[in-house]
Amino acid sequence: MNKKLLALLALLMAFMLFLAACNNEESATPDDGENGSETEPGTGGEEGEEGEEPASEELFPTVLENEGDAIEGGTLQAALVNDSPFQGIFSYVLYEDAYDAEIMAFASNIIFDTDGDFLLTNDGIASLEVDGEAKTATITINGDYKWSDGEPLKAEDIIQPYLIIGHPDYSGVRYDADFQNIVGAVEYHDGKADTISGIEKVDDKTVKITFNKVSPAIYSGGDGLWTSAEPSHILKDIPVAELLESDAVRVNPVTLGAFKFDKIVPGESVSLVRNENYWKGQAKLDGVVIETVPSASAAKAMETGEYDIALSFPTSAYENVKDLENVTLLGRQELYYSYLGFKLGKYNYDTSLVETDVEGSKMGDAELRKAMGYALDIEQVSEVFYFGLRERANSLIPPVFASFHDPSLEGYSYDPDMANQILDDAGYEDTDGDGLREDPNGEKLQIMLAAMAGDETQEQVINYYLQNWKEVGLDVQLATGRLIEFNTFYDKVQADDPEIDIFMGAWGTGTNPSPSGLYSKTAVYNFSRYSSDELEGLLQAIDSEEALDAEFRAKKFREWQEYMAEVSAVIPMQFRYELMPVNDRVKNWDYGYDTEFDYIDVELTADAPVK
Amino acid sequence: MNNASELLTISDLHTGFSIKDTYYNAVDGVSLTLRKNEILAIVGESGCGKSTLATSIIGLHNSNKTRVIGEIKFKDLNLANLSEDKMNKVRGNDIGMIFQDPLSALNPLMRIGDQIEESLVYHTDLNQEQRKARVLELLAQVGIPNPTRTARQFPHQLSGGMRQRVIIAIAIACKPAIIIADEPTTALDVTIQAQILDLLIELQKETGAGIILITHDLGVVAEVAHRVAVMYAGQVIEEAPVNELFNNPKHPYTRSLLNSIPQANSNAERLQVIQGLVPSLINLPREGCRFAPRIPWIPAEAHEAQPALHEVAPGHLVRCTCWKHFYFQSEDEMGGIVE
Amino acid sequence: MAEKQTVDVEKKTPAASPPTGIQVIAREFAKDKLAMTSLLFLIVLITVIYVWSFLIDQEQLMRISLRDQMAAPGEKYWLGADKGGRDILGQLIIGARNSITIAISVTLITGIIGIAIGLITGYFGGWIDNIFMRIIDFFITIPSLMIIIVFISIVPKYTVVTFVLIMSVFLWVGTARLVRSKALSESRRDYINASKTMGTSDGVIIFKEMMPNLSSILIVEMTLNFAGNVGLETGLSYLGFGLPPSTPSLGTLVAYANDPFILENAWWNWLPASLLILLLMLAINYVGQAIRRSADARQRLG
Amino acid sequence: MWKTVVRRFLVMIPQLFVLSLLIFIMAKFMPGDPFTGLITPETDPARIEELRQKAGFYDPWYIQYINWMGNAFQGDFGRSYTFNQPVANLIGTRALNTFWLSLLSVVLLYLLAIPLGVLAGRYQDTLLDKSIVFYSFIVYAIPTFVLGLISLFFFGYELGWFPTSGTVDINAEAGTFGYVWSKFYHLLLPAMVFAVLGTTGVIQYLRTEIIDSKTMDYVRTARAKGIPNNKVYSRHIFRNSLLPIAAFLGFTITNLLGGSIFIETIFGYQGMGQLFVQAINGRDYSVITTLVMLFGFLTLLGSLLSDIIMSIVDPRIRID
Repeated sequence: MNKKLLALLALLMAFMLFLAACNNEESATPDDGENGSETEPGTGGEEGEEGEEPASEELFPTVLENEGDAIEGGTLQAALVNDSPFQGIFSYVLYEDAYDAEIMAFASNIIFDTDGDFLLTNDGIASLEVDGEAKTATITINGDYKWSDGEPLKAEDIIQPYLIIGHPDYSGVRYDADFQNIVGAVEYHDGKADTISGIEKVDDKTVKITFNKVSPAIYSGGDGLWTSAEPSHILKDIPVAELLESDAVRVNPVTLGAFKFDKIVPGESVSLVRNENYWKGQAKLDGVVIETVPSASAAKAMETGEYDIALSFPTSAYENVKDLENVTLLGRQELYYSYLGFKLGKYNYDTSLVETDVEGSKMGDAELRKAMGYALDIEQVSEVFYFGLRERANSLIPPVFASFHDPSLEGYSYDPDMANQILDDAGYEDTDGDGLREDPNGEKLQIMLAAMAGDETQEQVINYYLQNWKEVGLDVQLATGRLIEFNTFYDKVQADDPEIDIFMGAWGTGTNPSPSGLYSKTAVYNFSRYSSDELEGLLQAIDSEEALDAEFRAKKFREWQEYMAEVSAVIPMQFRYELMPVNDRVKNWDYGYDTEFDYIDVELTADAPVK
Repeated sequence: MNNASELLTISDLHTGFSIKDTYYNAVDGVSLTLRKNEILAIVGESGCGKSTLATSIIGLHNSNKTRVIGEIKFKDLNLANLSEDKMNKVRGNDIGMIFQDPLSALNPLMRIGDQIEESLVYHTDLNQEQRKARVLELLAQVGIPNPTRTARQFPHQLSGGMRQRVIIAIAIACKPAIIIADEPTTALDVTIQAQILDLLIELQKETGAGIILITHDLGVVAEVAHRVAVMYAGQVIEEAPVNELFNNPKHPYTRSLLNSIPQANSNAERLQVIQGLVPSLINLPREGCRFAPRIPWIPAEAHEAQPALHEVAPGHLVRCTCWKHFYFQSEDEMGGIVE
Repeated sequence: MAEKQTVDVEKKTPAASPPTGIQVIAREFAKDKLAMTSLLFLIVLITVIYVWSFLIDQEQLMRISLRDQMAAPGEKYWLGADKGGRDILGQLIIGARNSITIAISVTLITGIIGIAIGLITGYFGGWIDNIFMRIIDFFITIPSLMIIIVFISIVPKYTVVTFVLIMSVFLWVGTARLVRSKALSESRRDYINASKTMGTSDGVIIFKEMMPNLSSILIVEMTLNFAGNVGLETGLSYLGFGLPPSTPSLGTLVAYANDPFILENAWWNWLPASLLILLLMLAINYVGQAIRRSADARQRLG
Repeated sequence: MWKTVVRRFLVMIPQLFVLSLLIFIMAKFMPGDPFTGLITPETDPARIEELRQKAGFYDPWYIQYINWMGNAFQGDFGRSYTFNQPVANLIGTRALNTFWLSLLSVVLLYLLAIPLGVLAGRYQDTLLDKSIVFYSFIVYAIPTFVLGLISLFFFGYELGWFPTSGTVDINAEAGTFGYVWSKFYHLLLPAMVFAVLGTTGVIQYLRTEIIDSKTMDYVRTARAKGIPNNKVYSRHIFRNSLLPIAAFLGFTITNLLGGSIFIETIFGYQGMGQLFVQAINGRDYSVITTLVMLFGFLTLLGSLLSDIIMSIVDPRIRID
């Protein structure tokens, strides 16, 4: 036995040495981005900003500047961090997989540029002119541009996406209420018309689209407007039903972007080369190779210089890359917020209307809801579990939407005393001495929380929140006794399962911040089932024609945020950051939303990634 | 009987097994001689050490856990301390072995022919064709009706008797000087038993080999053996030519054994047999007569302190002196005896 | 050869006084220090785990304590703390209790079903064998890991009990098949035929005569099954189909290593559980070997 | 023998049928559906309802099953909603990948485990044996993903000996030797990890079998023939001990298919195991059902293969 123990110990030692060796390389040099960064360091202080000015500080640089001399050409090695293969549908009208979108970004077919609020501008391939009264939009191609196969970009290419999405054989989610806003779309979809009557080719470079209504959302690519082009010279001959499987989508898609597709190994890697026909000029890189990398090894891959950049890098691996000397971390806030929702009614699927019943709901007391918000120690969770890559959210609009976000909102901050105070004042007292509060009628109060299952961290975080509530005397239990797997969660929440009193969800907002899809009276996704006339009014105002005036819209957005904060049917919890580790041989990378950055500017300063 | 006819001489052989780091002798001071043209039978109850004796001779014991002390003289070799390589030259070649259970003694996955041929490969210079021919010849010799077909068959396709014939063919393949047959007929039907014994006798006459026949079946002994050694608890307690032994058994144990054979002509009187079992190896008495515990009604003075083999007639050896005082208990006296 | 000679010795022993199975086993253990040590280790370990786990307030243990996040082993926590600042040692004890309970239950349930069915089909053969073989064939067609995963995602209340039951439904098949093939060849042996002619009842033959002869393969199978069940539970945790978080298990602890950061930097989170699994397996194996040897010896008794 | 093979194939049909029914019903019982995952503020719930309707998710399950089966008989296993591809296309390439991975793993597994098992059995109770047994248990106790990650980090990233993800180099031209080599090279590390992890069972069984075989009478016969010890092992003990291993070959292969889930995820290797987990999470019914049936079919094939191998190796068993 002794010999065996020794052998075992030896094995352990060897193993730990190996691990130690892995760590030594990264022995703490405080990273200040030796490559220099746009944001001055130090502004993102960690203390004393609770709730005051959240979500506006930049924690990470978004731009990587590199003083080194660039080499001629070179190939950028990109890791696409994903535990499953990408779908490989390289078409903006057909794709559903976010990873496909990451790849397509290098070879984009997008025709409009956007500004910091993700609103369309006229600086891209095409410009947009909206006529609110006539309810039309006119899209004009700004010059003589070519597809990567040399074919000129023409009006038909702008129209092509509409013909695909509206087609009866189209099987994706994009044929939606927005799309039906285009005049003639429904007839075309139902096969009653051969074409969409509201879309009209004015000349070779101009397309005019007529809508049933026009709202400011059109500038976010809403209302049915489509923001990318499809190569009609190739796609028009392929039946829509066969499009998904066609080579034009999966094998050799044609693009308008800085790069074009060269080779594709389905699901695992893509090689892109410089697009000679790119309208802005020639990319300095020869090409880009993108490979799928499992999340568990993403950090290691960056550390060992296997890749130059990592797309969709998991923030949970932050600790493994934050001190790397060969890698600079770029970061930006995601279009995302997580929230705590209170069930305040039901959805009537027959009338397609939310039926709010505040009085009859267990969570009907706004004071109770507020107290629950103050009781959560989200700050600590963000700091400890998410390394500061998440932060307490103050509103239901991510700060990225600079013009719409309301930074003055206080939101909730961790304040158990305040929570206790509120509960005491509202009559929630512990009458039977079990350490838990009863409701004002003296009845036992047990609140059932539905939360999505996730990784280990998620489980611990939820546990911690339950603890937080218990500390202020609230008995919150997990509905079903455990975290709920994603599909089941949405099944139950959407079906207004009586077992659920409160739930923790999250939304990725996309670039259109209009909240009506999530909070309007008709919205199925209005999971808290809260609706009021005032809320409806605000939501309608945000998307009204008057709101084509940016300032009016911004004002209504703020009013809406304040209203939501006051009602507290939904309490914002966290905003989060996303990261992009970039190898130090990369030059001129910009990860910001609001930039002039273009892939053609990216250069490399060495033949191989720095190790 | 001169020296030249002696094939194998075993002198004072001790074979011990290691249990908890102590060696216990399963064969304890056996001396025997096997001569040419002779069938020497070794009889005894199970566990008396006769099989161990056989495996000791041919060296099929585990060298790690077994200790063999003494001399097994064969030609100029002492088989008791021969190296594995040298032993392999003797096994199968000079000494053939026949095992008890023909059902399991053949490799189920190999053709009969190949199994016989194997020993030829290692012990003869015959080329492949010659070996094949020899295999057929052997099969014919052991009385297998269709050698060519049988050679191609697998063991499970043969009957027990046929398999035993095959095993005998393997044993005699290299015309060994000695054949050790360890209970060769125990597992067979009575009719087949007789056939196999006949075959053995016939073969022995043909080849002039010495045969050590290990058995517990005194009927078999009476039929084929020339000389008999009776073993008890690791020792030879009586050794005599076959007629002498059957007609004039001396040792109480031998007498008891012989009494256990029902005689067709005897009256249906109760057989006088000594009760009890062979003592286990670990509990074996190391001093004095090992049979003493089973005949407690014989006074202790009758036994020798260091029982030795005494020649009581030419070629007739008996261990201890207790036989002189031995009588069978009457039925009344029996009963209270355990072991 | 060692085996054979020991056997020859044993063969003589019982001739004097046939010892009971337990005596043989006891002697086997007395002879084999490693097996003895392993047995003692197992007994002590399991006792300690079960007794200790009684003393642990599980709710208190599973409390998140952010101050202690990833605390390295030290005075406060002998084995450090996990991401939520929860004591690893406590989790290890509770986890070991849960895992051992699961593994033992599953091993026993599947073992009993598998051995019984395997022996019966192998012994009787004929139509009984045919029917059971079709059933077994069908179960073997089922990719059990996959169906288990599907099952887990259906079961509304997923607890240790449901987990044990789900696993048991599928895992008896391998044992049954193995035992059957062995029993089939065993049933053709002489001693079985002999017993049959002597009028021994089938039940006695199957369980008293045949089973001991198969024990060597059975013990290997059960040892591997036990470890395999721990492994399966670990694997399911890794894939996200493990036990609920409030139920720590060796599997969930080892699955901490799933996070590369923990794998590299916080060995105390997952290594102790891995080592415990290893030690358990080694000990069970050595004990199993000793039992196997004693069973083997009896086998030669006839 | 061919008659048996054909008969066995016929027997498979009802088995697969029952299996498909079982898994189909179970899959339908899982909460959620492929479209649940598409929910974002930007998706239109009405459109999702429409798609569900179109996909037939509101039909009674037996209608769905009959439709599915009907199409399956014509080689159409439905559409994967999460991958937006016909299931047949989707599984095709991955099945091949998993097949190669399993094949190489099995080969490596036996190359590694058989010598170790034989040595352990032959030199039973020696230091060598004890180390091998110890090794086999260590390997068994190490969770797949720990060994997988460590070897990936060490051999793949630190030493750079092996590719770290994918199944083939993007620059390899299909059809060339380089392409085949690249495929093989990508397989090697995962297959080795796989093989190492699988050794325990084979070593244990082989070792036990050899120890048991050593005491067999026919081995004693062989030794009594004066055959050198090595030959006794190679000709008599070894072959006979391999029988149970051969009997479990088919089983081993299908087990590997199941175990591929972990390895494929860690090494970013596109195969069926990985696909299965995704399909479960995405509630991709058609993929789940097809995969389970495919695995079932492969298992049946594996057990048939086992039987055929056994009948070749063991003359006592003849299937006809």
